[in-house]
Amino acid sequence: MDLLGALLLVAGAAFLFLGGLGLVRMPDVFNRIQAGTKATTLGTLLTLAGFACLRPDWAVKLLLIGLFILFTNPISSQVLARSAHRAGAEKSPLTGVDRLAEQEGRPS
Amino acid sequence: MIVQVALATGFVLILIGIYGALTQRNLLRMIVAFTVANSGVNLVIVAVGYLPGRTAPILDATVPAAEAAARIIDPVPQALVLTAIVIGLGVTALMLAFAYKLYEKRRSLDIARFSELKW
Amino acid sequence: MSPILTGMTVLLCLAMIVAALAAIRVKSLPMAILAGGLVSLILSVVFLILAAPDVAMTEAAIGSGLTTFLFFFVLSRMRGGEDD
Amino acid sequence: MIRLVIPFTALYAVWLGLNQSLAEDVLWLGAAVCLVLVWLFREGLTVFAEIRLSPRSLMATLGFTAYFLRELVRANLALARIVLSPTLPVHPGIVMVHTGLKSPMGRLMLANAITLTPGTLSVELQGESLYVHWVNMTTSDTEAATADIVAGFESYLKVMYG
Amino acid sequence: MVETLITLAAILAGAAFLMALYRFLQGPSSADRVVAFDVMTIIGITGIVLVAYMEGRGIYLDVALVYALLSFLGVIAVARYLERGY
Amino acid sequence: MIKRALALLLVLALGGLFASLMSAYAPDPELNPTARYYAEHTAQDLGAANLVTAIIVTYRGLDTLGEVTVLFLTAAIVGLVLAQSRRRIPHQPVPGGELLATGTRLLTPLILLLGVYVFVNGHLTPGGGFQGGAILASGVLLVLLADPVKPFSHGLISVIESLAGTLYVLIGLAGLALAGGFLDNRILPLGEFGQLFSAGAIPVIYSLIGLKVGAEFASMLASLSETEDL
Repeated sequence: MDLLGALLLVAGAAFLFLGGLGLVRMPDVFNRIQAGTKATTLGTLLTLAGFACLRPDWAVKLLLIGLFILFTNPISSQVLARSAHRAGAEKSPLTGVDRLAEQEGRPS
Repeated sequence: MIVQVALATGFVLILIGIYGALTQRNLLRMIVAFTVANSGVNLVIVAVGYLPGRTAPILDATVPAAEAAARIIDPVPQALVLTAIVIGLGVTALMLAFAYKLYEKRRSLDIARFSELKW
Repeated sequence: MSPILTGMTVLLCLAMIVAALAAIRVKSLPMAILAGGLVSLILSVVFLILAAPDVAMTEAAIGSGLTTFLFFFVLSRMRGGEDD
Repeated sequence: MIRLVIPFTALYAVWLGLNQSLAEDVLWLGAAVCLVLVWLFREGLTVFAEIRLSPRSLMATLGFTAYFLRELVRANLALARIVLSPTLPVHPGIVMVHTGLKSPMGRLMLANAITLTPGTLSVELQGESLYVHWVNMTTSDTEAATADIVAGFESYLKVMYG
Repeated sequence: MVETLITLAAILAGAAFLMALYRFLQGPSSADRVVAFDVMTIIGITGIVLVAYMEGRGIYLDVALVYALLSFLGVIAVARYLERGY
Repeated sequence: MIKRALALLLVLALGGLFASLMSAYAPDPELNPTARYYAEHTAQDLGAANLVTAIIVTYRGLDTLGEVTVLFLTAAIVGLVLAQSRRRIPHQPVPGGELLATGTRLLTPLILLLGVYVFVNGHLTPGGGFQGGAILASGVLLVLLADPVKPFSHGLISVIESLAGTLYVLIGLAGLALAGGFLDNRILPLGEFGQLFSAGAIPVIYSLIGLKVGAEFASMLASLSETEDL
């Protein structure tokens, strides 16, 4: 059980690391938000699961923390993406289409 | 080790905050520097109360009341800092309200424009 | 004291000093405010390492949302005056 | 009435989880606090009550959770492949997709699920159209993108929230 | 064995924290810095749970709860400022 | 330029002072007598598990009353300073979007519940009135962020605030009459150590402080949010 927990911890930390790496390497704001949100959410959930394996008596509180993260994290990144788009954040030149800007009648 | 690092960081934060508050010209930047110095002071006070190898002053199954005196750290600085943080927010709000009023009068946040009290 | 906690303390303290320097050096005012918020967020983890959970909780509750919001709110009321 | 019982139950469950105790005083105080909160937020809390209470909906909830967790892991593996490859193979774009969901909670769940699944991030939700940032855009056509991104979740959420 | 793995996990998370800090200092636009801020708060939650585990005190988890539920408020405050929401 | 050099000089002098303080500092191996007294006597005398709470609410209760008063004054002054800048023309900020609105409806009750949990359990777990009050105000802040033009209910906030303040002072006076002194928590039975209803009046007092602090921060937010755009 302890070993499983520790392995989950390492897996979670690896995803956190990938999130950080994505944050550094990705070309524009939206891609960075993608890397930041997904990797950190799964990474944190996995580390919480790992701690729950290491200390089973903490499981309920860790579950609550995980639930809160699962709800707050996507909402904050959605609000951030929307505001970045509205504030006219620079998009990487690779970007294909931007239907939202077309819809609002702004140059994409 | 931890205490020394935390103490040093607290002192450095105080110095950075004071330097910022003295050299900035923008009122809001001065207030930001003040909050940084405030954080530094709080960190120093908490670090002074820490004793190596001990744990938080909360009694439960892991720290029974009988052996509390040998296992916990000093709770008094924590009580001080706890209230200091809350008052700090109040003070920040007050400073911001005054900055807003000053901006309303002068349309500027530059400290050099407020020269009535200069001597 | 375990090496993990010591390492965490050193890392967080360094990050805090860097963020504090950014708070007084960075060009744009909103980012200076955000760096100030970052100082208090990291500070709350350091308080927890220093065995002060009450203080850590206060700092987390006040430093993360309320202080940052107050600054940004006042700033949004005076757009245009932020540059001088 | 049932619209207020469900939020009360949810809040009470969170309260018990926080306290981790079934002592009598915890139970009574929690009931009082949750009643006050439910009364204060009686309009906003209807989002808790939009889920349908039927065996079929329960099955869909389980299916949604399993599908969501699988997609979450897949999303991260795909992201890992992108981030770790030296050339950084991204072709991003913001596409429009359609959703037929009406209930606010269902739409929130859909947008959150899209944010956490492979290569997609919801940017804006206006009426029926949901704007999604896609890291590796394969099509800019609305219908095709809808089938690709939304359809998997929507079939479950339709049963759960209607 | 378990100790080693936990140390490894801590090092990985610390590296992620440093990279987010780099993006915070470097980030060309404001939104980039806010993303980095968000990521740092989430890694902070993991750090708090790690401290609780190392010290063996379950009550520290309350701090993580408050952190998880309130750290996103700061992000939303900045995001709404950027889009002129108040 | 001369100003900057002077500031640098002052910072260097302070830095030297701090460095000398640092170099002589060694952590005490033992608790000092005051802390030792608190550690040994709190559990039997007051029945509180969290010593910080015991110090704030009971041992140094009078200071806390003063501090809540300072906070009240701050909120009042913020309101007063900004009173002449009330908005006359309605302004039109960018709306928060549907997802944030739904998320707010979902999360605000949870944040308030967490705040209540934090201040009710102040004598058992980390937390208490000040933290709980800040969390309550954060719940209000989330509503404000999602919908900035929503009118604030000043009446409810000030009723909660004055009610909590009055009850706080009354409980303190009851301590003077029925137990050892002002704000003594032993006017209620101490109960079983570690239960929710224990430690005498500490949970009641801390809940009142929590409500008062939350109401004060909320009124600060309200008076700021009603100012005019400049």
